[in-house]
Amino acid sequence: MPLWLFIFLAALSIIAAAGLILQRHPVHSLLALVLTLIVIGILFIGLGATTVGFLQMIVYAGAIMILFLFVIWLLNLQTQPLEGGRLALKFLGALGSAALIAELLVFVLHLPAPLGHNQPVAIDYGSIARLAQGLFTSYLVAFEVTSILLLVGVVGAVALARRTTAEGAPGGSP
Amino acid sequence: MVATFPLGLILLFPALGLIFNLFLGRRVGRAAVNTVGSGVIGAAFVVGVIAFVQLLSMPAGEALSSTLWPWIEAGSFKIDVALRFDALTAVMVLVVSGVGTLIHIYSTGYMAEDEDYARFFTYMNLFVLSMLTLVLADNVLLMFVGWEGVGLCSYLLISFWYTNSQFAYNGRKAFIVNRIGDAGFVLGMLTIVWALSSRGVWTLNFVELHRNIGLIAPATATLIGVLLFIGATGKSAQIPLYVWLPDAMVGPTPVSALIHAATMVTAGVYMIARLHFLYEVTPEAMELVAMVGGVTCFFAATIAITQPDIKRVLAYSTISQLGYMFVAVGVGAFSAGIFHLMTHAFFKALLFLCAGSVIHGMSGEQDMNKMGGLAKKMPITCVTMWIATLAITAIPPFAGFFSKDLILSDAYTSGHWFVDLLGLVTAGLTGLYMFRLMFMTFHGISRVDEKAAHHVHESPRAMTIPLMVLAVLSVVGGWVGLPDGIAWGNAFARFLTPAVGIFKPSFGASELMLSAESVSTTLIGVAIAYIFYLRSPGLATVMAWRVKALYQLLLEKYYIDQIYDVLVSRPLFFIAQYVLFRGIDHYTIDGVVDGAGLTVEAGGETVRRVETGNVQHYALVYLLGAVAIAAFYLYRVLR
Amino acid sequence: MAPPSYFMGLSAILFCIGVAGVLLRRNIIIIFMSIELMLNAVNLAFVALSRAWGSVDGQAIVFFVMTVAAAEAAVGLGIILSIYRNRETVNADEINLMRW
Amino acid sequence: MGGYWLTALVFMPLLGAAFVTLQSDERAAWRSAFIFSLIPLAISFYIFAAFDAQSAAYQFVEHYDWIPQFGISYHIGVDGISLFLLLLTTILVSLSLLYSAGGDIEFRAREFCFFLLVLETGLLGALVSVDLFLFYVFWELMLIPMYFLIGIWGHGRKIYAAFKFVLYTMLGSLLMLIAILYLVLKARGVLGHITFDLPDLFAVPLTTSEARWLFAGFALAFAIKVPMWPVHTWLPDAHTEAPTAGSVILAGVMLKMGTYGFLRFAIPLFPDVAADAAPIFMALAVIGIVFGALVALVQPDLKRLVAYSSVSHLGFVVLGMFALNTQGLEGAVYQMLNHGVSTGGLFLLVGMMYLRRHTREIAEFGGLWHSVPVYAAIFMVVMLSSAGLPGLNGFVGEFLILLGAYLHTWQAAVVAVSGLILGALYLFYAYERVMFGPITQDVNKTLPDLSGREIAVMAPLLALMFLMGFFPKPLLNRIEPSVNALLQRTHTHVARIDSRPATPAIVAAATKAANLR
Amino acid sequence: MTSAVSLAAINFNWLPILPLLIVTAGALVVLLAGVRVGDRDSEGLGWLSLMTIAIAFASSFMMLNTRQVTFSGALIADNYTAFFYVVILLAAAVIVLMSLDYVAEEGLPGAEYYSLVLFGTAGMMLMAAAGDLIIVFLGLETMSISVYILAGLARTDARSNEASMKYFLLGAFSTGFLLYGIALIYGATGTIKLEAMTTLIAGGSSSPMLLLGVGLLLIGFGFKVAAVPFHMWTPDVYEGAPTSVTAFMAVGVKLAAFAAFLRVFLVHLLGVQTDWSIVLWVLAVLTMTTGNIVALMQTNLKRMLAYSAIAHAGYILVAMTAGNSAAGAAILYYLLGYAFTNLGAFAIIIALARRGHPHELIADLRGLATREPALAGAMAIMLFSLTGVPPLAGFLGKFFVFSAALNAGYVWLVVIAVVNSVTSVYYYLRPIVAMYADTGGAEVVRMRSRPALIAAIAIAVIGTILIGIYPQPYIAASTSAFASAFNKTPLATTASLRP
Repeated sequence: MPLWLFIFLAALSIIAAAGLILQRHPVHSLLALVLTLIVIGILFIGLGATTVGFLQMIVYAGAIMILFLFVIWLLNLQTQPLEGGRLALKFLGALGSAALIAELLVFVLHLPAPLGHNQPVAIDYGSIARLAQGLFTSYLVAFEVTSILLLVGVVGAVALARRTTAEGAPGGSP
Repeated sequence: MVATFPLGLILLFPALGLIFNLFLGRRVGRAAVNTVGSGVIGAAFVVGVIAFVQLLSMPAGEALSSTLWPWIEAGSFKIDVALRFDALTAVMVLVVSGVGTLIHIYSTGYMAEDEDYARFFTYMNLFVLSMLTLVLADNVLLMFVGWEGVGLCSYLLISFWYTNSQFAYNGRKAFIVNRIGDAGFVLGMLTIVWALSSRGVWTLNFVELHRNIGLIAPATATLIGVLLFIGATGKSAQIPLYVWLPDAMVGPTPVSALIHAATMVTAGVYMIARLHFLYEVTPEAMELVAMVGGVTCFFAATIAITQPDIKRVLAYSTISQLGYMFVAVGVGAFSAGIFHLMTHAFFKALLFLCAGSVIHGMSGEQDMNKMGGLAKKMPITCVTMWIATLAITAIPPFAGFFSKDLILSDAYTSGHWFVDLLGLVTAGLTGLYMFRLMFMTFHGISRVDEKAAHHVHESPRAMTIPLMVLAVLSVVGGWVGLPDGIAWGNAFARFLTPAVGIFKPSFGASELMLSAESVSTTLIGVAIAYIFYLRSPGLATVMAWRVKALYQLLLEKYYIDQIYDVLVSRPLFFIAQYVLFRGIDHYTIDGVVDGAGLTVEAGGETVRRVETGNVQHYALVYLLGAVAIAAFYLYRVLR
Repeated sequence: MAPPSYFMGLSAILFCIGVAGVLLRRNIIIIFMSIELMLNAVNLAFVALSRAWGSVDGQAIVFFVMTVAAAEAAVGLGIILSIYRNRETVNADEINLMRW
Repeated sequence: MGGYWLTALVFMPLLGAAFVTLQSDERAAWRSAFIFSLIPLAISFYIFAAFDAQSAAYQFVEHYDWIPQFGISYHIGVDGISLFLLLLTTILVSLSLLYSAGGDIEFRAREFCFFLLVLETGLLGALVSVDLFLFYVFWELMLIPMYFLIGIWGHGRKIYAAFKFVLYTMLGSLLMLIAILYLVLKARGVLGHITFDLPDLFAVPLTTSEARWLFAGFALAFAIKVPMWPVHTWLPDAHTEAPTAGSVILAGVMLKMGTYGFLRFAIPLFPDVAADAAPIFMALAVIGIVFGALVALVQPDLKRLVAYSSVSHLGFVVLGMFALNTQGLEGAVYQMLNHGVSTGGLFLLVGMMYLRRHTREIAEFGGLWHSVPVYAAIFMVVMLSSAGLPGLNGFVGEFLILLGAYLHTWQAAVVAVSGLILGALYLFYAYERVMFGPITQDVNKTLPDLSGREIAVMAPLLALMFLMGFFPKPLLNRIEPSVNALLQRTHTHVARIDSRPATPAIVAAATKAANLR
Repeated sequence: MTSAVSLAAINFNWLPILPLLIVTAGALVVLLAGVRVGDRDSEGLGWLSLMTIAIAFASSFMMLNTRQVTFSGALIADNYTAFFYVVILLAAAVIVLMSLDYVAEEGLPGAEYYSLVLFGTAGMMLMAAAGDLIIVFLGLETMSISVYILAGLARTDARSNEASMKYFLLGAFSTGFLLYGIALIYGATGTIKLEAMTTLIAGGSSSPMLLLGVGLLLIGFGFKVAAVPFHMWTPDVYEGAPTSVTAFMAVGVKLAAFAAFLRVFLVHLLGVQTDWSIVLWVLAVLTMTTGNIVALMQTNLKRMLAYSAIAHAGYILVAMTAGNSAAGAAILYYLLGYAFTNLGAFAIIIALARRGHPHELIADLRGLATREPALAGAMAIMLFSLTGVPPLAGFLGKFFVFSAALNAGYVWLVVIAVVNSVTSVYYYLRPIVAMYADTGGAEVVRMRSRPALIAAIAIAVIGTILIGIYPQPYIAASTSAFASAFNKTPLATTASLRP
């Protein structure tokens, strides 16, 4: 991906991310996050990880964020008053994050030699086939585990979110 | 060269009496206790006599001995429980058990009303047991057993009437003061072992010590002599540790007679005589002994002049007489010292018993200002006591004369001018205070208050018979040691010499002249006493007014007790309470300990506050930790 | 062509923005969103690195991270719901029954 | 001499403890506990009888692997130093049980017996352990029951006292654990195999600084247990608040663990350091002697007084130990026993009076002799034994210690002798205020004298006082070989005393004394 | 590049996954069975899961004394894995035992509860067996998410909600850091397979990126093992969660976290030891000290045990700092004892509780010794073991840990640790004082009626004592376990617990 495009996308994602933590209405924050995720998805594609990039946009920016939206509406959260107080926390928090940025940048901007520049890759790099091959050979166990993980997630969601009064059987399993 | 003899028997009898009275005394009743209590001592006396006879039948210098059982064994240091019976021991055993027997008999009368008689005889038997152990021991350590034992008994008997706090206090005072002396004694023993062990000899046995005395460096010997003498000053009430003896008089009078006059207090003298070989190699220590003895002798006599309490007078006179004995052993006249020890045992015991009889008759009154003219009321007591007085004031031919005279002449001929002078002056003072005592008690107008007066009475047989026996002894007791050249001369000295060595005068002098001056000084004292206390009793008080300060000083015993109190005991308690206990223990050490605990708790309390319950604070702390770690790695990378 | 380090830098920045969000916002949901942002930042790093190494491992990992994120989202939102039911609030400050 | 005698000795009380918990009612609990405490007593007497007085080696040895991977073995044995402490333990435990059953412990008797017996196992185990790890296990094991004894059946600030006791001791012993570990690891480097066996560890060469640190580690733990001045302040609290039986065991046996530890581990493991450090320890010891005695003098509480007297007495023991010569060491061992007997007796007597009057304030008493003569008489004897009166047990120990100390450093002995005076002072002072004088309070007029049970408890102790006073030889002879073996290790062995160059210091002092006329 | 992949390359192997499959299957069965079962009578589900665990337990022994890297490096089957499978399953079993009537009593949804316990267990086992960082990550997530939910299962209880919320948010937060660390390590080495990684960094030349990656990984694990300053969640979550879940966290989570932590750092990242041992030194000191001094002040038993758990993590970190094979074995042993002891302690807290009255305060223990001597005795034993009093498991654990650290020359670290354990005596004794020297306090449901709970406590007590007085086999086990991971050989040959 050309440098100017990267710079543009990077700027966009950063601004959007900033929006996430600066917006006062939760929905606005959410939208900002969605934007960030989409931009990141584009960056993935730019890096040749096509499949993952689209997954990012569909699954993440799509499905997961909608879940958030539902919850926000469910709780009927409105614009919150400007958050005052907690100066110590704010100050130290900002300071800490800034320090962390500084430190991380020092490390990641000087990558070891082999990572100096992107490797040339095969044409199907990032294709579903390549990804699937990886997932079903060297990441077989991991892949299976994720199924358990999702199951746990469902069970948890149901167990926690169902009406307190309702006793007995939990909701269905996949 | 020793022959064996069941010396254990001498100890066995008192021990049996002790056990009997201790466990059965309260059940079997008074008569049994009396008989057993005095009987066992008598038995011991008999055994002693048998041993004595056997000793006489043996060539001079030999001794009876018997080893009972091995006692302490640690490495090369070995001590047996063993007894030895030589001339010196013989004298002591006979005096102790003999006088002891008489006093026990006397006690049966004296304690007739006291319901605690069993305890009394238990203690008395225990005392005789310890005293005999002291004199029979063949090594210093076993001697120390008796040494402390008699101290204990004196404590028990002084505070015999324990319900009186004052008496209890005096008892403790006696024991503690003795302990101070004993500490010196212990150090003395340790020094002996130290000195000899470095030469490969491990012993505290008298004979062994005598044999190896040459191995001890003179300086060390001096140290030993001084340390042991400290023990003696405690036990035998010499300066500076005499203070307990006058207070000891609160015990029953037989106790004062037996323990605080006749036997126990002479232990110090015996010890030095026993270790004469040690003292002979250290003139410095001898010097010290003689000096202390002389000064004490004079010092105590001066106090005795003013005391109103009949027993206190006798107590100070005892201290004074003990001074004489130390003068004797101090100048090297060991046999003379022991000689005076013996005669003193007779007449001082007699004096006390008479005093006791007086007090008994006066139903407990001891203040001479409330007596007077008792002669006709209690004749036997009066007569016997006069004999004792003449004996102690060294009027020939009474017992005291020969012994005291010998001491003075030996002090003189050994070149101790000053000590001799003190002795002489004291002889005068002795005459003064003794005759004062007699006059105030038995003669002149009676100051006895009315209700006490009519039941003043002579004491019962059990008490008077011992008086008479002792009176006889007070007369003839001295004749075993006549000046050389007269009749059999000084048989006593000849008998003792192998045990305590012979006295070597540095120059000769006329016995007669010396005796003359001592007798004359005594008579001066007697005369003064006559004038002040018999012819014109008012004069004494007048004099007292004239030299009020001096009189007060003497009456208050030079304020020594008060001084000790301020200098020693008060600071001790203060330091213990406020510096050591409160200051160091409580505040400093525990302060640190508890303080540490509190600090930790405080720390916990503060750290705990970080846990605010707000999840974002937790995240913050997490972040800071991460930043710190990242920073550390950054540092490592950049370095 | 932008070198991997640029992407890494971007991911670092986004990550820290997410961290900042976690610390600065009171609303639990937004805090949670910020965490999602952190995860995505990491995803970016993975993709960039995998491209740099020319292997697919990174992509696979991103796939797994997404599933994890999904599961967490489900559970997390469930937790937030039940909290809201009990306490009528999603304000982090007000949820401090237990402390010290 | 094989057999499982020691194992039986050590674990029989534990068995008893288990058995006691099964008892239904309290009387049965007392009875069974007492009977079970008699078995080890019998065994210890058998061991005493079968003990070979000539040999310094461990006897009745048992040696099995326990944790072989770590070179830890179940290695137990008894020698002249531990022999009599075993006897003392078994005797005192039985007596404490006998006494406590007589009303001193009113509630939860079952647990009381349980903890007391567990404690006995801990004590006996620590005494017979030859393996350092095993020793440490038992050493810590005895903390717990004692903690409960103080915490449950104590008086006053019992919790504070119990905590102080445990924390103090734990600090010391855990640092000792480090020292042990370090030593063992060092040994592995030298011997090639790892072992906690004491005899093996003797062979480990250490640099001076290492040895110093390790010795310090051991010494601190033991010094706290002894307790030496200035780490003694847990003792008065623990003693005062503990129930009578607790105080008896604490004073009678547990404090000896400290001095025993010195003799068994600290000194033989680091002989050179011990020899160098001797002056320091002697100094601390004499400070303890004088300090303890003086503070005891001003205690208003009878039990606290006895507690401080322990500080003073244990000072003597330490003094003797670090004299590092036959006399001193034998005296020290002997004095351990004396202190166990006499102080144990004193605590029992104080407890008996507490049972009658529910106070220990000296001021509350006075003139007791009149109402309880037997009690007073027994108290007198015990007191004299504690004050070291010649003829009783105390004197033998104290004299040997003083002798040893004098031969090593005469100044130390000179100061320590003052302990004799002060010891008599605080004891007689207290006795005078309690027993003599007029009876000030009416309650004291009608106190019941000692019961048969109480006399039965005291009688054996009194007998011991006289026997040990008159016939110390059979004990000293059994102690001597082990002591000499110990001295062989501290390169300053017997020869050093028997032919020692005269110290110039003392001669100088002597001449000075000579010139004081 | 689209060649068919041979299963041989994957090295498909039943050994490590069989127990996993069993547990997971069991979880599903429980879940389905739960459809018919109401919350009040969930005990049957409990027995069901107990059976599952038993079978898995048995099957775990199959992989003893083999060493196979399976599923193309995803899972490793060796004694190490076996050891942790066994211990984790044991812990799970005890937790199920103590839950049986607790869950019913508290009205927790049984189906979810037991299935999640099993899922969580599966996650833990994954962490123990993990051969690459992704499995570590996924296992950790499976475990964590299950525990988030479990913590919040008492939906009506505000504290429970709060606990789960805090744990969840911070957990997710920390996941970010862990992932970032994995990313950087991947970047630095180009692989996430531990074996490959080892050989790659064996050169010792550690790039900055690797360093930071290791650092962040350390933070991630630090959070799970509750190392200061990443411990802040522990007290609140332990206090708020249902007690049985707290036990699950205190034991299971800790075991799993350390299983992965050790394998990753002490075995595979040993090449860069110098880079992390210093950090660990500091963390260890902070963790011990904070845990202990804050625990002094606690009045709530569960919270106090939380801080004690932190402190114990500190002791383990002491050994990790030493970083030699002896340390590894020592830690395994320590964890074994720790597991039993804490299980016992929490089981006893459960025994105290009755519906509506948690009885979690130290004050509630007052006079327990007179009401329930056996229970009090058990509690006392647990606390003494935690204190490190011989001859209990806790003591030997400490002993080995300290000796390992000493052996590596960390004398001062050990001294600090020792001073800490002295401090800990103070708060461990306070409940004992309450039980034995005080009176009053909470009434307890008669133990007779609760055999399962008694069994749980009995197992814990026996374990604590047995491991203490007859440690030999357990030492052998932990030694060979760690050795097999360390030397990558089937049997314990060279390395051993011996310092």
